[in-house]
Amino acid sequence: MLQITCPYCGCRDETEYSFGGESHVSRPAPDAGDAEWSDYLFNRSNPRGIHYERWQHRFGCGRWFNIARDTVSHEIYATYEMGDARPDLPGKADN
Amino acid sequence: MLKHALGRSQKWPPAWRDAMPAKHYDVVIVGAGGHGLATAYYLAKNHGIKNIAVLEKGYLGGGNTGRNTQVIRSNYFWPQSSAFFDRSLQLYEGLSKELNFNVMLSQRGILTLAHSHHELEGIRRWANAIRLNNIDSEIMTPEQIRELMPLINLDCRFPIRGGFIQRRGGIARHDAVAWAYARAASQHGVDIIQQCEVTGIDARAGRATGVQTSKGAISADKISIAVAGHTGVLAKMAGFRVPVTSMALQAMVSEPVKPCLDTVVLSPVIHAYVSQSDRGELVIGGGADIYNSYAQRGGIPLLEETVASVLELFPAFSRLRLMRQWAGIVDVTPDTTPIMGKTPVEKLYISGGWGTGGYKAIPAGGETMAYTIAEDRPHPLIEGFGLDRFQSGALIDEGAASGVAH
Amino acid sequence: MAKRQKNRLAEGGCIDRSKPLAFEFNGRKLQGFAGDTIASALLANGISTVSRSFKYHRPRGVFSAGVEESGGLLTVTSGNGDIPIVRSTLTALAEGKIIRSQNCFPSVNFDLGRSLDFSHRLWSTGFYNKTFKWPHWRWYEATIRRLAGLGKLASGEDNTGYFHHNLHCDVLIVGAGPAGLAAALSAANSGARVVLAEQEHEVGGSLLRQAAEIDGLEPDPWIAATLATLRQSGNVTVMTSSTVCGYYDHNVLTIADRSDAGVKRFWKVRTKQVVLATGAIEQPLVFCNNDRPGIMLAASAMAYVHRYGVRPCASMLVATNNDSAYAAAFSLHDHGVQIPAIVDVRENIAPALVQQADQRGIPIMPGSVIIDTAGFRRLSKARIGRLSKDAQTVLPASRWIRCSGIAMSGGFNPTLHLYSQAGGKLHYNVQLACFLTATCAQQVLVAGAANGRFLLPDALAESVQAGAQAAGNAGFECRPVAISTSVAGSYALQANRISPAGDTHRQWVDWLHDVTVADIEQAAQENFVSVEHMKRYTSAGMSVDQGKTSNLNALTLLAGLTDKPIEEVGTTTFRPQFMPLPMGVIAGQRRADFYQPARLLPAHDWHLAKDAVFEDYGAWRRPEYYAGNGKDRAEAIRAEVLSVRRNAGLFDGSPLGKIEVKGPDAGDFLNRIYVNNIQTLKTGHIRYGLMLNENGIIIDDGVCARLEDELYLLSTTAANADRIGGWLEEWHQCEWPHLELLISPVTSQWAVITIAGPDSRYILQSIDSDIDFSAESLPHMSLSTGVFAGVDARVQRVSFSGEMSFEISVAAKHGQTVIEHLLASSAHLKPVGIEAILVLRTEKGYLHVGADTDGTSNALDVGFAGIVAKKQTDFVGKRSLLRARDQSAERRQLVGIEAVDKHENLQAGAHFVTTDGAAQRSEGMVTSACYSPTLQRIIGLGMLEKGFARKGETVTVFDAGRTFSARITDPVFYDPAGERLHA
Amino acid sequence: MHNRAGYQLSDIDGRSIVRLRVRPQKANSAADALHLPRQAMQSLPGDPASHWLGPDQWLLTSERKSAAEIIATIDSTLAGQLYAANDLSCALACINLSGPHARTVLAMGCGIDMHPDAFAPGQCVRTNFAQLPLLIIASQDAGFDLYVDRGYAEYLHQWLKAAGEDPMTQLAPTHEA
Ligand SMILES: Cc1cc2nc3c(=O)[nH]c(=O)nc-3n(C[C@H](O)[C@H](O)[C@H](O)COP(=O)(O)OP(=O)(O)OC[C@H]3O[C@@H](n4cnc5c(N)ncnc54)[C@H](O)[C@@H]3O)c2cc1C
Ligand SMILES: NC(=O)c1ccc[n+]([C@@H]2O[C@H](COP(=O)([O-])OP(=O)(O)OC[C@H]3O[C@@H](n4cnc5c(N)ncnc54)[C@H](O)[C@@H]3O)[C@@H](O)[C@H]2O)c1
Ligand SMILES: Cc1cc2nc3c(=O)[nH]c(=O)nc-3n(C[C@H](O)[C@H](O)[C@H](O)COP(=O)(O)O)c2cc1C
Ligand SMILES: [Zn+2]
Repeated sequence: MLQITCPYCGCRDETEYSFGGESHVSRPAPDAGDAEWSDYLFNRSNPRGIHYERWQHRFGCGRWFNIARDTVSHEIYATYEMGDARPDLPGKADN
Repeated sequence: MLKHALGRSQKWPPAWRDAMPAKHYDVVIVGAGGHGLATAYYLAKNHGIKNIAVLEKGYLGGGNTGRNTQVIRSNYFWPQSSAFFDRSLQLYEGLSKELNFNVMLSQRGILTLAHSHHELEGIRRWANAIRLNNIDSEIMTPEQIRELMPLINLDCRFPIRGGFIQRRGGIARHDAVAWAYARAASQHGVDIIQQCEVTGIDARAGRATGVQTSKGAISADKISIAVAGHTGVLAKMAGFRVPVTSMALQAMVSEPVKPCLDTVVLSPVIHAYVSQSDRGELVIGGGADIYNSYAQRGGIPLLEETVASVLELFPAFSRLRLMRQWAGIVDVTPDTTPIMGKTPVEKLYISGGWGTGGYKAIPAGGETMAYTIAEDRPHPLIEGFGLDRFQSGALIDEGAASGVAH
Repeated sequence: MAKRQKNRLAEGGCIDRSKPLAFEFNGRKLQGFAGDTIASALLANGISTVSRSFKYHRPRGVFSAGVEESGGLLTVTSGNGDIPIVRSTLTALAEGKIIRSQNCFPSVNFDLGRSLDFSHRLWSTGFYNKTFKWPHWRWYEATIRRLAGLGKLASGEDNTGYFHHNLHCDVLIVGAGPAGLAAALSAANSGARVVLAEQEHEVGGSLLRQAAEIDGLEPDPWIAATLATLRQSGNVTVMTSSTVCGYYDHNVLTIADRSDAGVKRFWKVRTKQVVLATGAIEQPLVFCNNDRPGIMLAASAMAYVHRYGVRPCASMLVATNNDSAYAAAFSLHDHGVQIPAIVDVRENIAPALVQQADQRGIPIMPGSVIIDTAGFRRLSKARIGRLSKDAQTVLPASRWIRCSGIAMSGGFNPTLHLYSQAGGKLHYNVQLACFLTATCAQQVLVAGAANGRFLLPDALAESVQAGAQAAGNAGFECRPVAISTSVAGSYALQANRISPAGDTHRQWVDWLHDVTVADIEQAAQENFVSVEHMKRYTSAGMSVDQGKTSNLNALTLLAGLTDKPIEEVGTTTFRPQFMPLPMGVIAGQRRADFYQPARLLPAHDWHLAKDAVFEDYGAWRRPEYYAGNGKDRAEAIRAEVLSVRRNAGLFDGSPLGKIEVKGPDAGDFLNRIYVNNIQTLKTGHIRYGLMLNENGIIIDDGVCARLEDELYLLSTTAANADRIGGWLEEWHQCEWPHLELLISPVTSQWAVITIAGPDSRYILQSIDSDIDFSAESLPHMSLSTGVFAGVDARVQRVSFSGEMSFEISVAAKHGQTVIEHLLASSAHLKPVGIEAILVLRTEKGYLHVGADTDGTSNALDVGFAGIVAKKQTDFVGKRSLLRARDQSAERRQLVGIEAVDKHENLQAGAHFVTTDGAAQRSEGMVTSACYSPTLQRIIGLGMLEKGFARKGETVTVFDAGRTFSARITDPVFYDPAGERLHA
Repeated sequence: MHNRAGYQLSDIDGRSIVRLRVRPQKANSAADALHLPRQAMQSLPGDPASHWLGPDQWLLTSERKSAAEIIATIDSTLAGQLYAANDLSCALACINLSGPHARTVLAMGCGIDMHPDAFAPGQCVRTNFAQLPLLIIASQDAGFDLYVDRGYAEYLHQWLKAAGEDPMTQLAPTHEA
């Protein structure tokens, strides 16, 4: 069971959260072409390695926030607020 | 068999040859799961292509093919899905003979449960669609269900109001399917190369030319990707993106006991499905852990949820012990339909997006991909399964229409 | 009268001879003592054959004294049904237990299934893949299934209490042998919160089975003193009968706790540090007929004399490849077991051991192995051969030695299952011929025998450090305790475990699945040489012990057969559960009513009193209809519908999702969320709206009321309330955080009572209120607030039935009184359930999201093209609607439908079909259908290809094999002009 | 086997409950103005008592003041700012759990560390308890106040009662063979 640290409440069980998928996906303008739009709708980086993703502390404070998590080891390398830039994680390569 | 039983010193022939990679192949298939192996087999058998390699980073059949819950059915909502999956079931029906290897196909029926009046309407909608697709499907009353599986608890937290069954559905031994195809492909001269991880895909001018592997570079006229949960990783090597999310789908088995459940049963509301293997273990499946994962292991919340669900349906299993819990990495597409056919890179083909349900698709998946690779155009049965559907919006959404994806 | 316990020693052991316990084994009445396990009690009574094997039905006896048991898996009756596959070596004996052998017919001593053994060559590895193909597997399957399975499913009521507990600690120590106890002392000393979990019913581990001296004390007093110290420290929890079964991500471990009779607990432990002091499992030797009753692991044999005061057999041959079995031999000898010889594969044996053996008169046979055994049902003799110089063959001369048992030791393999589950990698240590730890992904330390420290002083020295270090890593002071021991001992070993002579078909590797050396040889010949292929092909290690005593031998064999180092062959993957555990334990309290919570209406009790028949809709438990006066379902629904159409009905709409959105940007935000234009909505007015996901698919509908200039109230469908609340937050927090607004879900604060029907206004006007219900001040789609029946209320004039209708929201606590007040005020007002409402809305052609639409329906499919086209600004899902595919006229579109023959039973779930050449093809389906009491015929809604353009057309409907004709109509069957709605 | 419950349950009726929500950027100033806790998991006594729900919201509870009175104070204090004060007196039911095994019972339903050092009197926590969103307030002297959606109150009550079947939650644990 993942132990995820909410930036506001502290470390809690995964069952207190909802998973929101990849973070930092930007929404195209309404006049985007079909290709750009479908890329936004469906394609995700789905990396084997570090995934920048968002979670909501649904059963706790209700806030959305981001984490950087390794999809193989499930280790969480960073936790940061919504709107913050993707952190640099030197030495933690994407594989 | 008898020969071996009586003769002491008889040596058993190898099931498949070990091969070292050659410099060049007509077709290189990445991934020796059921799909990769079946594709190789049909390429050799139906299309006369003999110079084929299947590259496997681990051991053959060790991916999802070797860790799935064995459910086979063809009762799909959309005609395209039904046509494809029923072709697969038909091939399964003749597979032990075709490959001269008993894959232990057990057409014991698969029952889907409804837990409210409104779900019963949904079941009716679904069962009718299936019949229109010319697939057998029968609606059952709670009494009929009880007769089929006396241990079921009709008055569970969400009482069982009915269900429907596909009698031709059932299970087949997962490992045997991989081994049977491997054996047959090897007999046709296919090189199966294990412990050979593909680390790069070479392309020139938008056309695939070969692969980089842990055993060196291999050039090829055509390359096909059949790596299930790793579809996204391989697509990235080739420079394009695919709409899949890799997730850890869990399964588990109990200790083996004497026969106590003769049908595969599945509930979309009480989220679990269960069957009893021929060796006696209950084979149980549930959902996937909620987050992206490439770790072939599952977490606690889903374990609890799945087991609680099984016990809602079958309280009599409460004292039966759970023996082992594992997971496989499945590549889930937005519409739960596979991605098959050509890719943005010429001469590079893909069979992926099998998500939680590609085991039952192995024979037809292999057959149609072989055709697609040989002819360089999608087999008619998989025309709608291409990557282009995400741009056009022509999704074939099984999950959305029927509530059950796999 | 129970018989004398013929193998019980006169003294010694952790049993209480003053507390005899009567039990029954296969109908025989026997006696054991408090402190016994079932296995020790059986052995005490001289029972050698306890079960039959899985495949060949070979007689089997107790094999070990612990979790690795393969023979003593029995069916036990204990007032809680007959439970199969009970580990007799881990289960404490209790008064009155009824114990039976399993997998045998008619009895354990004479089993017909044994014929399978005599024809064993037919059933070698993969037999089912190669045979039974003709004519079809189904001809054989039922027979094979009946033969398989260990025991029958437990029968009878399960009275066990299953409970989950959660626990946090700084250091979790797994295993309470000397290593675990020492680690606990150090960890406790640091002030950390420590949990010590031991699977057996008492702590001590290997100390319970051997002579030792620690801090000047014998094992028992030292254990007692240590326990006392730990308990006094206040920060240590000691758990016994508690098996750590799973090691999951982020240092969360699970414990199955059987310490209270009748209760099983599942602990989920979140810990900062783990110390694995799980000891090591002795590995068996492989020789011909090595599975006969009486053959057991040496340390286990020693455990029976030391811990239980039981002689496993009268005479035991000791066979070993290492020093440890000498202690067993001496112990057994000293407790009256005759030791005919110690058979040792090694040529050179430590002089100290030789000397001790000489003192006892035990002959040692160096450089020798057992090559066969004999005995009918119980062991009578073993054949010993001398190894050649290179240990690869056995010299021709051999000799039989009489014995009733064999105590064997192939050396120890650390119990690293949990370490591997934690992401730990193992490496093979050639010198110790076992796997040791390499690196691990998680915060874990390994100590004692689990870390290859097989000698007590080493184990203790390492463990006191490990316990302190774990506490240190967890942020506490690192304060190792000091423990001294005078025991020296030795553990020299020669790696051979497998006898080079004899029929490999009769050399067992996996006792539980009856896997022999021949099976592994065959797998190798057939090229199943990956360790995972070998496992799956032979099924070695796949039974209920998960290979605790077979994996190492199997892969040692495989390495030999493939000419690879063992390291390269590697192990198979270790997975939870370390020991199988009942599914009830995993589900815990999550059963029946607690499987999933039911959400009750504020006036639940009132509905109950009104004979409501409830059903679950999403999380809510709601009245489906009211079965007063013995009405059946259809009848009740019909009457309820008519009461609304003719007079008035009262419907409890409390589950309606209610979300307030407040702030200067609230209107802007909602305009981005709804398909409909919200910016033109005036204060005091209400608008119906549709919500889409980004793919253009309808996810919810409901009304949006503008309560104040900067305050909106959204209604969502009941089932979606929480989901939509979360969805709004996600858009706000993640996509448009700059918008100034606040989202406040308030669903449960309000009871919502809907009064619908032509009499509704008149009924409301008869109630004491300052709200003006007239058509002029409260027109359709407007709202008003005031005092109603003495309480604050908000009244929204909206309708889901097509009648004039008022939704009255009052504080939930007043819901029931307001309902009672209303019903008392008019004899024309009748309660109506959700099914009647669904009929009413079908008559009116109102959409039921999730029934008429599914995950493929977009906004255009339900007639929103005009609204979408008119709206200038962006909204969620808009862009997707612009795709050609979404705009296509070929899509399935919402229509009304009625059967041409009005008696025809049109049902939701039927399909529209067209004939495409020979085949019928679905063109869509009936999504809602009902008998309309108002129109007195069956009507329905459906999604039909090109449906908008096909009004008036006659189509074919298919249902369960039948077809009939139906007419496509406008979806609005009732009051198309909306006169009643706007009345 | 004798059953002596090591904990007690009682329904608490009539408490006024208000949830206040503000924009996260304004949370500190609002907290200061209204004397609300700024620290995670903190409960402050007072009338109303205030409990931290998140970085932008609080629950205010009172035995004596009405919800309208509480909201009126907020209205006057935060006039001119964006805030949402909602009366939830009916939306939430409150169950008090007390007794020596109260923490044992709480640890059966959720993954919060119930050790008194980790969750001390004067703290509150929102969590997933037996599949429900639950606010647990550790009061200084009267055990725990549990705030649950009123629709789930019956389920929670039954669940808490059923926990008493585990001997661990009983005063004299029974260890019968
Ligand atoms: C727990 C679980 C239960 C399931 N239950 C069912 C079910 O009941 N019914 C059903 O129909 N389906 C089920 N499925 C789905 C089904 O197992 C899969 O869809 C199917 O096995 C996919 O087959 P495949 O050949 O495409 O993939 P796999 O069998 O996964 O084979 C892909 C292979 O590619 C290899 N590979 C990956 N990357 C590389 C690389 N870079 N280089 C070389 N090789 C590589 C992998 O090692 C693997 O062996 C289940 C899946 C799981 C995990
Ligand atoms: N003579 C030998 O060669 C030999 C070999 C092995 C061990 N030993 C003795 O054991 C000493 C080492 O002691 P130790 O404490 O490391 O081992 P140990 O065997 O004494 O204790 C390990 C304990 O862990 C428990 N355990 C294992 N897995 C568990 C799980 N998943 N959950 C709960 N409990 C679990 C076992 O029941 C056992 O009580 C040695 O110093 C030696 O005296 C001797
Ligand atoms: C249908 C099916 C039945 C299985 N039955 C058993 C079994 O009886 N015993 C066992 O140990 N494992 C069984 N397994 C699980 C495998 O041992 C293994 O865990 C699984 O194939 C995943 O591989 P991995 O654990 O090596 O990663 C079964 C798996 C499947 C798919
Ligand atoms: Zn939080």
